[in-house]
Amino acid sequence: MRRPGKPVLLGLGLVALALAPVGQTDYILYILSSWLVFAIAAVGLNLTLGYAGQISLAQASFMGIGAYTVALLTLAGVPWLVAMPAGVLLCFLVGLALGFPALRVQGHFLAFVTLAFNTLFFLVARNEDWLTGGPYGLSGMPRPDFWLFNTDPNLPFYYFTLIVFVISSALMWGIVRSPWGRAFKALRENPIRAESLGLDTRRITLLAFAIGSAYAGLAGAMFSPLVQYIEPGSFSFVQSLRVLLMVVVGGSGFFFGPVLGAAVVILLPEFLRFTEGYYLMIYATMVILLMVFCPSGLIGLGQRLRDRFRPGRELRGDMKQGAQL
Amino acid sequence: MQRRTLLTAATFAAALAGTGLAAHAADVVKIPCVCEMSGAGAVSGTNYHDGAMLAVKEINAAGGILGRQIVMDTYDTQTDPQVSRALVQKAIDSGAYAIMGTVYSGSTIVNMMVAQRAGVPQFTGSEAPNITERNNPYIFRTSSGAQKGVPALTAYFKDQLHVTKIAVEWVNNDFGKGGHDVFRKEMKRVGIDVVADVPSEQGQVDFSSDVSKIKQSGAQAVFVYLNEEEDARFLKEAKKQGLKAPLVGEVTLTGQKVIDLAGGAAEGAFAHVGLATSAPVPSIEAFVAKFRKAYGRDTDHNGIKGYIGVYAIKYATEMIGKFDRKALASKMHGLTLDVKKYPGMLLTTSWDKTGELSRESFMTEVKNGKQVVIGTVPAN
Amino acid sequence: MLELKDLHGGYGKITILNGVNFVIPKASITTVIGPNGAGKSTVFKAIFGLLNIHSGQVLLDGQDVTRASPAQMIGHGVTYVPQGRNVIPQLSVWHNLELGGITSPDQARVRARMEEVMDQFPMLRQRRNQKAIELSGGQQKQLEIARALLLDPRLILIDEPSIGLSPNLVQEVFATLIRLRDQGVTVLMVEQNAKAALAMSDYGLVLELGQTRMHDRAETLLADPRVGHLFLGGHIEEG
Amino acid sequence: MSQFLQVLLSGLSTGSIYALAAIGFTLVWQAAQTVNFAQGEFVMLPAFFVLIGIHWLHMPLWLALIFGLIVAVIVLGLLFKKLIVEPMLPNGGLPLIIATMALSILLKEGTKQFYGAEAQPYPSLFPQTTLHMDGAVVSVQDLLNLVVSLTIVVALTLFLNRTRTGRCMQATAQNPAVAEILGVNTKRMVLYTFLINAALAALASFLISPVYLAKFSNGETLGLVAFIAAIVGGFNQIRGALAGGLLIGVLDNLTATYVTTEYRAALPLVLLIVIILWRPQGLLGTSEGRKV
Amino acid sequence: MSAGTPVLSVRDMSKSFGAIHAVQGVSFDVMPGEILGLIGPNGSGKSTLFNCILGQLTPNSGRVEVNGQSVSGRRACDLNRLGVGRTFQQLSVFPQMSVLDNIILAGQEHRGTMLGRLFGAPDAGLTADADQMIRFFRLDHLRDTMAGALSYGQQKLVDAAMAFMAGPSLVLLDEPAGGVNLTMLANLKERLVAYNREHGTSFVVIEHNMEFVMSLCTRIIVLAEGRIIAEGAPDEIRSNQTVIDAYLGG
Repeated sequence: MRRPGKPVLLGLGLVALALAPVGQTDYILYILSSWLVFAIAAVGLNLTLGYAGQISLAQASFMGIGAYTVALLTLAGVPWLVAMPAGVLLCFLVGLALGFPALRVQGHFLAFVTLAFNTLFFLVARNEDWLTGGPYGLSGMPRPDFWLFNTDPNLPFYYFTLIVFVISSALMWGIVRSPWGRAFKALRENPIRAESLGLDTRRITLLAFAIGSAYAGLAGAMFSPLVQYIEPGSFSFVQSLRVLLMVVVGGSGFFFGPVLGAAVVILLPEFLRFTEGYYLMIYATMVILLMVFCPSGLIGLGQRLRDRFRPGRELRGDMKQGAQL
Repeated sequence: MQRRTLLTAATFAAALAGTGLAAHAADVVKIPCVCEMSGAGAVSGTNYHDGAMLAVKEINAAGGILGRQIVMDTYDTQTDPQVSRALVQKAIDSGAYAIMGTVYSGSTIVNMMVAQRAGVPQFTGSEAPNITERNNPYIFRTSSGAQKGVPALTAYFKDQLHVTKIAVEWVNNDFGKGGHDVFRKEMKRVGIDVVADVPSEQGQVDFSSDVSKIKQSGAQAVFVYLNEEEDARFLKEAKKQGLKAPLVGEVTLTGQKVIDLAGGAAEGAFAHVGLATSAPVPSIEAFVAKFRKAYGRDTDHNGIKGYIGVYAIKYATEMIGKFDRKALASKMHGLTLDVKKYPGMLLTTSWDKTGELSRESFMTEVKNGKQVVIGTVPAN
Repeated sequence: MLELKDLHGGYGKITILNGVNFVIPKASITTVIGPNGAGKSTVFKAIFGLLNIHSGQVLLDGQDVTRASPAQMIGHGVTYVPQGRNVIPQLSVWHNLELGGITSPDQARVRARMEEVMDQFPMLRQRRNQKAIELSGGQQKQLEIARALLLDPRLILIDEPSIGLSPNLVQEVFATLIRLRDQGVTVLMVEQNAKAALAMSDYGLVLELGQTRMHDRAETLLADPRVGHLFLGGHIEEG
Repeated sequence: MSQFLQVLLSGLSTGSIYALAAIGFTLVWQAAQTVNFAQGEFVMLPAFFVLIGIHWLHMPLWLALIFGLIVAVIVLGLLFKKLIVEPMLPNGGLPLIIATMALSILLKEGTKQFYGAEAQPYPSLFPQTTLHMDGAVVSVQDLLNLVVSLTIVVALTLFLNRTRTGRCMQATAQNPAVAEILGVNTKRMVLYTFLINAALAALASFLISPVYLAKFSNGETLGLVAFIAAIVGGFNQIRGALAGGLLIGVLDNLTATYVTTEYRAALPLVLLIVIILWRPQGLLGTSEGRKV
Repeated sequence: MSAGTPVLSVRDMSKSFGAIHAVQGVSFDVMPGEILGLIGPNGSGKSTLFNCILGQLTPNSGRVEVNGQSVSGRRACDLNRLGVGRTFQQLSVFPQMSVLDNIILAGQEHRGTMLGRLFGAPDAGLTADADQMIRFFRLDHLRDTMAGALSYGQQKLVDAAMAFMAGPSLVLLDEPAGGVNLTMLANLKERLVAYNREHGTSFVVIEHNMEFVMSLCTRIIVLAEGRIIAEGAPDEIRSNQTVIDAYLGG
């Protein structure tokens, strides 16, 4: 991992993100903001799936829990800075509860339990209209105003999103670098061995779900003021698949994989729009080809190419051990 | 690992390059169409788009609006509200004078805020009541909302069918819920008892329990508020189970698509239709023929919505004599376009202060596999 | 009958066989013994086409069958009874037995053989309609051996037949193998229960670290103190 | 009582078609440990092959059905196995799942692009008459759907149990290593499984489309229901998938009639969660030797 | 820990699967610093006994004490925190983590509290210890290599190193020599002996490789059909006729 210029590259990336909106239209600002929001959710799922090896198809429902909590609170006049932690905490707790099935079943079965949870969330959001507005959803959530920094226009909102994204990514970086990160990976690669080394795999499994879900909750808390309208369909199972796609296409288990994956899932269809009706087909075909030829995702592909030129480094290999379904 | 960040930066660069389309050409006017070309709303969206495009071609052939040619770019929302919001923004960024679409209410509710903020008039095909309830001065309907259409049926239930007990079958999404809520309110107002209130899932296929519940309830009539395919499935199941009560719908139930899909099961169904492609009105008959000639297929009422929306923009703009978005929006409020003077409207149409639309509408029935107009409801 | 010439092979990048050489004569029983990890089972897999063979040859009656697929080996008259449980759990005993001849074009002959085999293993006839998973471990092993006999093989490879069998069943299995040998079938067997196995065998073969260390008549090996030594620690000196 | 009978029979008819999709899913799971997230689209698509036969190639219905079946078996069986599953199996489960998700988008969008977004009327295979039984009205179509599905299941079971090929397929699914040493061509058996899955999906498609109408988005709910049915019944059992399909069909209708319509979709999901946590092998399944 | 308390004490351990009695009334003690070999023919119940001691299987009866404290029913992670390390018969490293990370992981759960580990140093302050352990097992050149890329024998060494990282008082080694080539085996044995001598850690070793067991262990217990049939120093066992019979059949 010791490569010269690593901080330089990271700095360049940040500068690029900071300069990205200069001279851009509102549309591009909106797309960039929504990329960062989804990237937060994907970064969370990457912890659950990529690092800890626990499949979850419920990420969108946690975005929903976060988004609805923040929407209801901010509409009631609670400041975003108070509403957001409430939403994140709620997601953390519900995520903890959803982790329990993972102690009993793994792989496909876990996928289906989380899938079912997501669909149940959708049904509740749609049917309990006294709380959630039902199919009409909730609208008109204010964007946060921090005295001198009002995020209502799109440009400040982009920077607001960028700040939240950078802070949450840095926190995640701290988590995966800490002994917890090592414990999550150990859970993915060999839970029995990990347990025999004193690792409480139950606790770490639950945490993997809870932290991943809390990130989705944060993404939801951003989604609410970004779109200023939420309805159950935005958090349906299909959206969870999109987040999963971001993680896997980008490179599950790589720190920047989901960020890149979110860019692909959100931005690539926009680039392909010129092909009109065919763009989703082209997109789907590209995903299939990527999975056939490079199952470890785009970052894996990048590493593989680099290893061609710089031999002697160990490949991460495929995901046989942990994130297997 | 930080290669990724660079890559990200490259992505941005490409994004920047992709948006060079804000080029302004003085001799064109941009009226983009943001609608559902794919996803669940593809049928409605495509018809809306094609109808609008037909009007654009006619107007351009006749010299455009105030001498400028209309450019209509298409933006596919995939029937996804979030995408639609982004695309309305994109359309506005490209320099839209006015926006056509979207058709699905769930999308319109989201994206109309964007158009409002930018001050761009928007002509939607949506019929959910809450769209015109938000004091948005830039939203205009191209067909009347459910809160106008459903009351038109109240008199029919009360005075013609003389029902005291009624059932409602509705699709549990924003479209269906809008109609359902207005319907409940209306029935309460006139004192008709709703004995069965049956929500169904979007895309539901097995309507046996729905029909069976309605049958058991003893309802004397059924109000059906579903999308086309579900209409057809419901009609088939109702026929199978021998449901005798008259089936009355709003807009979709007697559409040609439903008739085709339901086979014989649609026979005898009634519906109130704000705009009927089968209306015995020469202007509409001529439009239907034009549409078929242009696209080789029949349209539903969404084609008419798109068509008259573009014409309304043209007429109102010509009245104010310049391309001014704000002026266009204020001109539209309280405007009545008489079909004799403004033939592109197909029917005389007025807009009120909220952007709600009013015009003559029709009662239709399916007879011999065709939608037949059995009466007109005057504009309100 | 069967000859291995300097066979090297393994799974993926792990090499397990480092030069196995032996020739076994027709109508004989040969037992392969050796410590765990010596490559005994691996030799069988190599013969039967289930292993990456890196170099060397497998000859069957002089014919080169190196890297032949399992189906081809069956065609050459070789059957294989692997270690552990190898029945199809949800199929009946009868259908499990039939699978032993599933590749044969002559199904009438298979039917006839099934009757003959069931005469040898009367238990199978009694339980022909039971699911294989309902049999005890010993019964399953008998079923596997019976299944391997269905196509009148010339050579049977049998891996650890005695594991999980009670001593009297082990004697029965050994008796069956002796009977087969007397009918002209060649038997190659791996057995942990080395003493008993060598006692009923014609030849013994000692493998260690993927190489042939000793190959001699069974009674010679039994009498050789080095064999005991090998099993209880220490190496066999070359020569 | 007549209402109960009514919804019960309808539920059985719909459930029997779910079962066909669920069985195919089960077979593929057993043979290749593959979860096909495009299974719903596999049921959606063959109806369009038939429509192509009728409208573009001007075939009579019976010929179009055969045409549809053959194309389905080639495209959804052979090509799916060769082009997607086979190259990806060594990569482990997750990439394959993502690929089948992408495949479902591809099939959906492709259908829409080439056949339009509108639902298409689809010819009925059976007469549109109804029978009256104790106050309940049953259409002949429903009854025949049930009968045909059950016949297919029985035929499939007979094929798997009574023929040599069928037993080789079972052997391959239950213990591929042993099947191989017995000389079974396991690769071919796995291929057969994919072909049968495609054929079952096609038959389900033919039966369901007169009611569902042919539409590109039909697979979305169907696929999910098929999974749930397969899991509820037991992943590794044909009769389990059959029971699961019927159970879901009936329960869905009974819930909608007697309990709640808003939450009718929730019941199968709750059932799914309970089953997975309480009895992961399914109601009728036997626990697999393999680790899950 | 007084010299008189056994590190591990197993009493009347029995486990059956259905009608098969895999382990029947086995009792033994392991004293501090002792290297105990557990041998026996296939199916004699060694692995079952091991799993019962480690809490992976629930025995039908019997008691296990570690340093005088009963550990029956404890989870594997708790047992590890009480000072019991183990290695696995099958390869058991974390293949996509570096050797260093593998070793640090093995120690980190013994450092501080869970929350403390989140906010503390990324290596939990273990890099120096881990490097020492890596040097001890002569894996220096492989420190930053992914464990999955190591040879079979090297992975066995990493597995052993992990078992020692938390400074256990007892380590159970499950077939450490299986599949390891002769050179590596000699290395492994020599390292184990050295570790035992330096730290006084007790070992229990299951192993088929008799030479390895005989030269490593100070005492040997022979199991057959779930019972102890012999016990003693390696030389006694080597010449014990009962053992030879049990192993060679008869």
